[in-house]
This record gives sequence, structure tokens and C-alpha cells, in this order.
Amino acid sequence: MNLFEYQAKELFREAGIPVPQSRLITGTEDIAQAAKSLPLPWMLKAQVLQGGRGKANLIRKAADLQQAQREASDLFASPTGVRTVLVEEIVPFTRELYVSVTVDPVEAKILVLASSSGGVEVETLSQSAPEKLLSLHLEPGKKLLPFQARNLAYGLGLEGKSAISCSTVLVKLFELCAGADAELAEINPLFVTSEGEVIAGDGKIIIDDNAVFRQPRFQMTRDHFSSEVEYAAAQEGIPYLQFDGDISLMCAGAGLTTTVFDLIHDEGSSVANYLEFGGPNYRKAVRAMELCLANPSKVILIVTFGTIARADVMAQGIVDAVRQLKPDRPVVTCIRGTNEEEAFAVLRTAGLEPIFDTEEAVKKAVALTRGEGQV
Amino acid sequence: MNLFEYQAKELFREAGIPVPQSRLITGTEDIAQAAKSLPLPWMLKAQVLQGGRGKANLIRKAADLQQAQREASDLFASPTGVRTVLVEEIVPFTRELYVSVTVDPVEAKILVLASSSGGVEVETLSQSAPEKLLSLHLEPGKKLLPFQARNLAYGLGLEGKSAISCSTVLVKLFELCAGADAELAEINPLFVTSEGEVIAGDGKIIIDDNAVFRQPRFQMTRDHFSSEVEYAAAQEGIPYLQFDGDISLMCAGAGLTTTVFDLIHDEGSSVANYLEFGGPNYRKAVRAMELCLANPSKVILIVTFGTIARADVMAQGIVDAVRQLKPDRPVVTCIRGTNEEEAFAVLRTAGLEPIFDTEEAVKKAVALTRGEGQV
Amino acid sequence: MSIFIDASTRVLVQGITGNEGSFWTSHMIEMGTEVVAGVTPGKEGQRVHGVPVFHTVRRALEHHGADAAMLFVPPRFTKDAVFEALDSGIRKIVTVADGIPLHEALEIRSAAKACNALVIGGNTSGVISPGKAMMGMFPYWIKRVYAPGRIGVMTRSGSLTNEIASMVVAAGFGISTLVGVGGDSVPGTRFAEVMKLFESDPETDALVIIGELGGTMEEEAAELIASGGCTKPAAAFLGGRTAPEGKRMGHAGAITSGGKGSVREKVAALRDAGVLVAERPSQVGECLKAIMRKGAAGYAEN
Amino acid sequence: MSIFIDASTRVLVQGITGNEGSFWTSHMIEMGTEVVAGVTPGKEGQRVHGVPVFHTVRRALEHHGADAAMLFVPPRFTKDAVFEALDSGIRKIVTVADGIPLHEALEIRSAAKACNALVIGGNTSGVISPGKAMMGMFPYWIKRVYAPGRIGVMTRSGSLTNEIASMVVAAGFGISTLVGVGGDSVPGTRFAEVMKLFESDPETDALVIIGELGGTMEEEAAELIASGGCTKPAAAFLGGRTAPEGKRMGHAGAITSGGKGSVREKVAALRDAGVLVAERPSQVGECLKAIMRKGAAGYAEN
Repeated sequence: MNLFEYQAKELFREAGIPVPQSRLITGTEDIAQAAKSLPLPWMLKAQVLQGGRGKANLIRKAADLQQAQREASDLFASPTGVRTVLVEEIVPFTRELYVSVTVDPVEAKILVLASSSGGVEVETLSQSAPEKLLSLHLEPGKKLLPFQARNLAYGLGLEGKSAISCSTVLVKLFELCAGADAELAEINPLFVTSEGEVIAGDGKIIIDDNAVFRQPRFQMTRDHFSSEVEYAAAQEGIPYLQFDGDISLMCAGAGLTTTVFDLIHDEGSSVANYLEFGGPNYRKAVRAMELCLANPSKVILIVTFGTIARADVMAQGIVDAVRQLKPDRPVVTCIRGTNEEEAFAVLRTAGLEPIFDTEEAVKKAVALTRGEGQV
Repeated sequence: MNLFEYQAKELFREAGIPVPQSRLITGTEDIAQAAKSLPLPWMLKAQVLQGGRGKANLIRKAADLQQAQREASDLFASPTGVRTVLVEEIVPFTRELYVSVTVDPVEAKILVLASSSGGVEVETLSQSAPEKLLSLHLEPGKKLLPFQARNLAYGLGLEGKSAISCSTVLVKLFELCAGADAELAEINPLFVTSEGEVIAGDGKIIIDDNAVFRQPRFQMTRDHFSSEVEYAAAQEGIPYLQFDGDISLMCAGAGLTTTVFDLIHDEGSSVANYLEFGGPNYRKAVRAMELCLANPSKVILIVTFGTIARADVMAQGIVDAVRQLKPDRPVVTCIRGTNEEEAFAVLRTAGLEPIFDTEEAVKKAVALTRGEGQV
Repeated sequence: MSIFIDASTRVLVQGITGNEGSFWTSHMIEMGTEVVAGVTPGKEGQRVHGVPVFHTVRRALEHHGADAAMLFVPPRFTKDAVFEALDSGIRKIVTVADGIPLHEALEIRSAAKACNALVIGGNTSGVISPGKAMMGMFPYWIKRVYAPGRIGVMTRSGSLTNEIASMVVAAGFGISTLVGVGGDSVPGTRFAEVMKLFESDPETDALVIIGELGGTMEEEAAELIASGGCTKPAAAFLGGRTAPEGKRMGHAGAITSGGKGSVREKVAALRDAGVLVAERPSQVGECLKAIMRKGAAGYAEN
Repeated sequence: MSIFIDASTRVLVQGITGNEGSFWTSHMIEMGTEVVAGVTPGKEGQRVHGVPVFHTVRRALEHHGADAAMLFVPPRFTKDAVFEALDSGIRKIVTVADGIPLHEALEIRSAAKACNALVIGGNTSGVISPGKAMMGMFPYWIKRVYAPGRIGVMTRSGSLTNEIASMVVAAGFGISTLVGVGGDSVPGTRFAEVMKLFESDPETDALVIIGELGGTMEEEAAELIASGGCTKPAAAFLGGRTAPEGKRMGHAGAITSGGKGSVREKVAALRDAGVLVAERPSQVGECLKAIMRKGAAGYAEN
């Protein structure tokens, strides 16, 4: 689960990592209230999860109240769907750093990264100036010790108070990462002021989805999703991604679904939604088809090759769904795996022609989007 | 710092370790109030830090209110100085276990101990039935994993629910030990009920004195000390132990003070108080002598052999103390170490005859307690 | 024997009394796997499909030798179960749990590396050597998918594996061992580590890698081949070629970020190393035939 | 060279700019110790008694080789400083800090053991080889206490050490090396470990152990001697013979509990192992003379 910038900064503040003063607003009408306690000029930062907000013009500067109101109303009107805006004091800085804590799956260690070139993406950093990117590996379960943080801070070329401030922040960020079950805890940029203070300019925290059960503080809310359907699927526990193409995927198994996704594009067609109803969801065919029907797609393509997710059970679910929901568009089925013969029989009883081959099913679905080979 | 049983049980409860229901009372008058919410019969347990409370008759059973009042008033009148009593429900049990977490200084590991013979001291256990004492070493920083706790619980011969309950308690006790900076976290006995529940019958937690600064919850209070002088010394940060003999020790260096303590006993005399004013306290001669004078001792014996605790500084402090406090008993001084020649001169200016040899000083002090060789 | 398990491997099943544990234990036995004991705390004395159950791994091993541990244990208890097996000296472990917390997965892999153990999973179907033995959950009963043979298969996926394996078999080949390393971002064992086992396996002639977007496992495999650490001919199929940046495609590990982990890069790396990469599942059989011919030609040249 | 330090040992001082660090650095230099560099974060570029100061151990070692680290660092920062020295490859460390949290002391000893390092302390005066070099805080200027010679001394105490050392010198002997292992309950290095160093030290003929109540260090020393791990003649003096059960006598480690750690037991163990135990400080000189005669007789017998 990705946290919004304001949530990440909330965690930073509690961990003792300095952050700019700010107010969170949910509408232009909150601007006046914010101005009472937060002196201008401001940065207005749209709270959306996508990267590159600067380039997307989702971060605005406001010198006075009028400008702030104008920019805010503009942000809230953005087609991206901006629901909250962080109003933040402007921090004068002399340098920008990059610091993060993440995991290294190959070495099976925690990885601390620091660079003296903050404000750009770490991937850019690692390609353009790898010599500027310092790294440190730690055994899982170990803490980052202050001396290790100092080695990084002095390694970045910091001196005086800023070196101490930066190493303190590193130690705290490291603890935050483990404590919050984070996949990534990143401060970018970390501002260095002329007084040697450091302040988190922006923050990115990704909570491990497999550990959210013990991180009850942050819940997925409607704000995390760009559409109602995505939100509904998430609440159901059904993996779902929204696209805007022609074919609704309703498949089982991440790898197989992804492969079908590729095959559709190879055929020159497009995907309306990625939906997986395998694993724990294999009895949820009705709900899955409902979610597909919420899209303006032209065809529903069902491909499975299940083991525990038995083919006959899934086929029965699909038949139930078709009977109950009476889809207004063609449904293509390619159901294989445990008890596949029974599955074929079940599908046929409902007038669904079972296809045996994935690529054939894809071709069929694509043809249907073009009005060819209507069943 | 030793915690009282009721404090240990407070930590147990918060850690999720079951404890008997109880009320803490500070006078017999609280009994009636306790009876309103805690059904009889009860155990009344004097909250003192000494071991062997059972044998010392500091734990009483009370079947009804009258008996409870009688026993409580008896406990509060104890010469030991009982200031609080824990009134506890009686837990019917089928077995008593022993579990503890402590440190092994040789192996440099955390040591978990468990025995199926609870209710007796672990030292007795380790001598009488070492085969019944299971142990497990863990690297510092590691957690006790549930499977390790289960290995111990099943190793004790537990079955069914009690094995699971016991291993859960072990995991929690282990976390408590590290989290509370404890030298020792012990549950003895750990009751096993006929339903397979486990309940902490008694608890002992010793917080590492070097870490109390980050364990602000528990403070040393007057209750921890058997006399006002001990309490006053502790607040001053001066190591002090109360005895009831003839000679007040005012020495510098733990090893040297302890040696002087032995030498006095070798000479057939006795110590009124052990007091160390070396190290960080070496400029506190006046306060140290005040504490000595608060005892009905016959002689004050001062022995030092300091490095940083400079002899001349200590001598000057002693001279100041003598001038200011005008002790009503003889003062014997044996001050050596850095700048010892200057120290001798300083002492002589105040009419104190410096002795150069520790054993000679002890002999002199002992003689003085017997009225011999008055200076 | 096969690289991980065969009919003589003595398998201990942790979590044997649960629904999943019991169900798949019966299938593992049916397929020929020697399941010697099971473990579920509190259930000692029971039997599951004739297999005796013990409270702890330690107690089970007092009565039965075991070479490998199969875990049907919920994700939150997986770390504990893996450490219990490792602590008892077991060095081959398969865990199917889907949802192991990331930092615990890291600890699992770290502990396994430290004692030279192999932990396969989590979020996997496990390991199968068709016709011999199985640790995990495969539809071995579908013979058009799980036929014995001399092709070693490695995969990050479940149902896609069935799809690709069916293509291998349709092309006239069979599988020596199939290892599902799992779809998590920190699997206990990685492709390159499995490949080293296949490299020294006399029962395996060629490899099929079933990869997907995200992570660097395919790149590591390519690097191993390029550096001469794996000399057997290899084909591959990768899902997610057209996946958009930053979207998690089902598996925790299946995500690209900042341009890293794209299938395009993976395919390039594999091809540079000499791996024949199929564009679609139906090409896998042809690819295999091609590399086997080339491999044979290669041998002839020597 | 002496067992831990001599005039050629290159010493790095962590916490050199503090009052204590600066004061004792000047004395260490005066006594002949080769102090090559100092470390205090934020103070790089300064000099303390001519010694250049660096932000970190790593940066200091880029300019100066060092064989040992001397820590004048507050107890709460000692673990960090020890780990910093270990991380840079330094394997001899002395820390005088009084008040290191117990669980951190445990981590320090554990880390030192893991990389075969010697950490002396905390809560100690340190190590001195009179006439050669010093790491710590000893009144070497009192010649009646710190005279060079061929007796190795180990101690848990500070001022008692001055007392006993004065007796050693009064009896006509001198000190090869004196190691204060410190008064904490978890010292970084224990008597038996120091004894092994003395055993192979050609400059040491006999040992003096200055012990006290609490812990098991004296018993371990006795065991080492009894098992033949230390063959040099030894005398001992122990404080706290008459100490009451359960009272902490000044040092954190100086406490008996449940009958364990009593001086009576320690003396019995040492005597059983052949150590001559003095009843009072003034007997130490006589004991030393006796064991040296016996030792010489022993050599003559061979």
C-alpha cells in the first residue's frame, strides 16, 4: 500500500524527522482557514499517488492568498481526481539530498541508500551518477547504528551540524521502515538548510501488503483508487486494474492473466480491466463478472488453468454469473485444469462454448470486439 | 532496580501474561473497599523486596473479611517495614512451573530457563534437579521464536492447551525482558490450572541500573529502602548500604571499600554503613560524612587510593566536612593516590593524622571503637 | 536423484492437520512421496492419512529421519515454521504460504543463506518431479501437463506454469523437475540458485524459464548463463511484456518501477546470454526443439 | 611485545576532544603510547595534544594505521563506538565508560567474540604496561604502584588495584601488564581470556588476580588453571569475603545471589587449582614470593 505524502510526513514527524509545517485541505474553501496559522508563501501539493507530480503540474507555488485560492481550485479541478492538497511552508535550502531504506531481495538484506543529488528519481541517480549513490547493507533484524549513519552522512560530503542532523534522520528513517513494515521509506528531497538543519521535502512510504494486518493505522480508502470499480474490487480482495480498452479480463492466476494481457495487445486489441479471480477468489465468479460489467468493455474473456481453483467449480460459477447477470456482451471461456472435462460439460449446458487453447480464446475475443464471429 | 511484585505483575498484565486479580492496599482500612470488587478467599502478600517471603511469614491466607483485616494489620505492623500489601485472589492450580529470562555474561547471550518444578528458587533447582531445568541461549537482539518456546513447553512435559499457553507466556516474557532493559524477568511459580491456563503466581523483575534512564516508568521510591539514610544516599547517587555495626565506612572505590569491610570483620568489629564517595562523587565529602553521621556509629573510617579522584581534593573535602560538621566521633583517614603528599599536608592542617596503610587504618578504627588509642 | 526431491526423500509435513495440509499430504503420498511424519502443535498422537503427527519438529525427528520439510502453514506463522525446520537441521524446505510479510521473507532467506539451506517459496505451488515425488500442490493427475522427462522447469507463477508445462509436454518432452520459486518479491530461492542445481543434474538436458515482469531474477539467470555457470540449453517465456509501468500485475513481485524490472530488459538479457525466448506460450515447444537440436549440434562439434 | 599494548602499538582515541579524552590522551602520550589519531564527530581538523582529529574511525584510518582503539565515550554511546571500531577492523578496544546498559554490554561482548576481538571494559581503568604504554587512566606517576616488571595483573576493581599493585611493587616485583577487566556484570573480556594471553607472554612470569564477590570470573580462571590452560604460578586477592548475600557492593557485578558468586566458593576453587590466595592485601607480596620460589622449584624439578 502506497502512502500519500501527507501520511508519510505524519510518520516522519512522529519518528522525529523534521518536516515542513503544513495543513491538509480537501477543498478551496479551507484555504482561508489554513492561512490563519501557516504564513505564506506556500507550496500546494496535490495528494495523489502517481510519481512525477512536478512535471504533471500537480505542485504549485502561491505567493499570496489570492494566488493560493486560484491554484487550489485549479488543482481540485484536475482530471487526475485530486481529493486532498497539502499546503506547505516553503523551506529555503542550500542542498537537496536523497535517502531511502528498502530491501535487497538478492542479498536478503536491508538496503540503505543515500545520495548528495536529491530531488531526482533514484533510478536516474543510479544510472547517471552511480558514484554519488552510497549504499549500505544490513542483516534483517539489525538496526542502523549511528556510526553507520555518520559514515553515510560524511560520505555525502556533509560537514558540521548538517552531517549530524542527516545521520540522525537516517537512523530514524531506518527504524520507521522496519516498524511500519515498509517495502520502501524514502525522503526525496531531504533539504539541508543554511543552518545545517535537514527537513524532509517529500516522502514516499510503501507498506508491505502482506503486513497491513499488523499496521492497522493506514487503510486503503477511496482516495487510493482512480475509479469506483477499482475500489469495490479492492474491498472484495479481488486483484483488479483499470484500463480503458475493449476486453474485460476475468482470469485466474497472475502469470496467466498477465500473459493473456500481452496476447491481447499482440493481436492489436486492448484491455478494459485486469481481473484475477483465482486463488482464494475462485468461487467469486458472480462478483468478478459484475465488476467486469461495470466497464464499458465489448467482450469478457475468461482464461484459467487451475489446480486448487478447480475448473468445474469455476465453470459452474461462470454459468451462475451468466444466468444471474445476463451479460450484455459476449463471454469467451477457456477453462482448464483440475476436472476440466466436467468444466467443459458445465459450460456447454449454459450455451458457453469452451475453448481449450489460450491463444485461440484470445483471438476469438479480439475478433468479437471487432464484431467478427459473433457467437 | 528491583521491582516489587505488584509492579512486575503490572508489566506482565500489559504484556498479555495472565496474572491473578488483585488490589494493592496501603493500610488495613483499604480492606473493605478491596472486598467490594475482589471475591474472597485471598492471599495477602507484603510488598517487600526481600526473598523468601513465605518463610518470613510475609504472605498470609485469609478466608473471610475478618481474617483479612487481622492478617493485614499484622503485616503492616511487621518490623520489616511493610508499606504496601497485594491482596490477591487464590488461584487453584494443578502444577507450578518456573520460567525466567536473564543474561549469560560468559556466552554473551540471553538465557531462557524453564522448569517443571516451580515455587522454589532457581538456585535450588539447578542444584537439586538440574535435569528438570531446561535452558535456551539466544544471541542478543534476537527474539524468542514461538517454536523455541514450544520446544521448552513440551520439554517440561506439558500437553494440550497448557503447552500452548506456556509457550505464549515465554515469548511475551522474553519480549518484556528486552523491552524493559531487565537483568532478570522471572515468573515463579507459573501456575497451570486444570483448564490448561497459565497464570503468573509471583514475579520478579530487575531493571538494569545502567538503563533506568530510558525506563522512566519505574523510579526508586522510599519503599525500596529500609531506612531514610539509604534513601537519601540513593537520591544523591552515593552507593550506600545500611548495616548496624560500629564503624561508618566512607571510602572510595568499590573494591577497596569492600576489602576494608572484610578487614573490619577480620578484626572482630562491625560496619555501620558502607559508603563510597569515589568516582563521580569524590567532591561530595561533606554530604558523605553527613550520611555517616546519621548513623549511631562509633568511628568514621576513610580509606581511598584514587587516580582521577585526586587524593588532595578528597583530603580537602574531608577537612571541610570536619570543620563544617564537627563530627562527634573519631575520624580515621588513609588517603593515597594522585597527589598523596599534598593530601597528607592538607589533612595535617586540620589535625587529622594521615595513615598510609589500609590495614593499619582499619586496626586504628577498630581500636577506637573499643575506646583504645583515642586521638 | 532429482535436484530437490525423489521417491527416497523423507518428507516432514508441517501444518499437516489443516485442510490444505491434509488434502495435499494425501496427494503427495499418492504420487509416491515418502511422507514420514507430520507436525501440528497440540495434535501429537493423531494420524493423517496414516502419517503420525507430533507437537514439534524436534519431537518428530526423535522418531523419524527427515530430509525435507513441506510447510502448509499460514503466512503469518511461516517464518516460525521455517526457523523450526532449520533449527532441527532440515536444509530443504518448501512453503506454499501466500502472504508472508516482506520483512519476514527477508529473514527467511537470510537464515537459509546463512546455513546453506534451500527454502522454496512462499507463494508457490512447490516442487514436483513427475512420476517420482512432489512437495506442494500440482495437478499431477493431468498427464498432458505433468509428464516425466528431461526438461527442468523454473517458474514464478502457478496457472501460467500449467499452461507452459502443457506446451512442453505437447512438444513431446517431459519434466525432470519443476521448481516454483514463487511470486513474492523476496522468494527464499532464486532462479540462478535453482539453475545451479539443474546444471549438475544428470537427469536434466535443458531448461525452461517461466518468468514475468518485476525483480531481477531473469537477469540473474542470464548472468549465470553468460558467465558459464549454467551450460545447459535454455528456453524461456515471460509474461507482462506489455504491462504498464508501476502497476502490480497480481504477484507482489510483478511490478516495474522506474524502468527497472521490465520484460523488455529481461528478454534482452536472456537473449544476449543465448536463451531462446518464446513470444507466446505456443512457441515454447518449438523453442525447446530448437535448443535441443542446437545443444546436440553443440555436443557434436566438441 | 606485551600482551595487549606496547610502545609500538598505534592507538586511535575515540572521544578524544572531551575533557576526559583530552586529559588522558596527554598522559598516554607522556607515558610513551603512540597515539596516532583521534575521533570526534564534527571535530575533524582539530588537534588534541598534537593528535589529528577526524569525524569517523573510517576517515581516521584513511590517513593513519591503527592497532587499537581507546574509548573515552559516554556509556550510552559506547556500543556505537565499539561497533564503529570493530567495523573498521580494529580488534583491540578499551572502554572506560561506567554505566553501559547491560543489554548493550551483552551485544558488545557478543560482537567481539564473533570477530575474535578483545574489548576490555567497560567500567575499568584500562590496560597498562608500565614503562611502555597505557590505554586508560592509571596513576602511572606513582612509581611505588606502577613499576615495570614481570608480574601480570588482572583486576575487576580500580582503587583496590592501586592498593594491591603497591603491595606487588613493595615486595620487590614489578608489573608486565595490568588489565582491568572492569566491574560490570558483563565485561567485554573475562579473566580466563586475559590469562591465556599472559600464558603465552614471554615477559610475564607469574600472575596476580584481584577478584571480588559476584559472577563466575574467578571460578573460570580456576578452571582454566586446573585444566592446564594456564601454567604460570598465580596468587590472588579477593574482596567481599564477609559481604552479605544479596547486597550489591559498589560494582554492578559485585553481588551474590542464591549462594552463587560468594568469595568463599571462589577462594575454594582457586585454591583447588593451586592458586595462593592472600587473606589481606599485605599478604600479596609474600604470596608472590612463595609462588615464585615454588615456580622456580618446579622448573628445577623438570
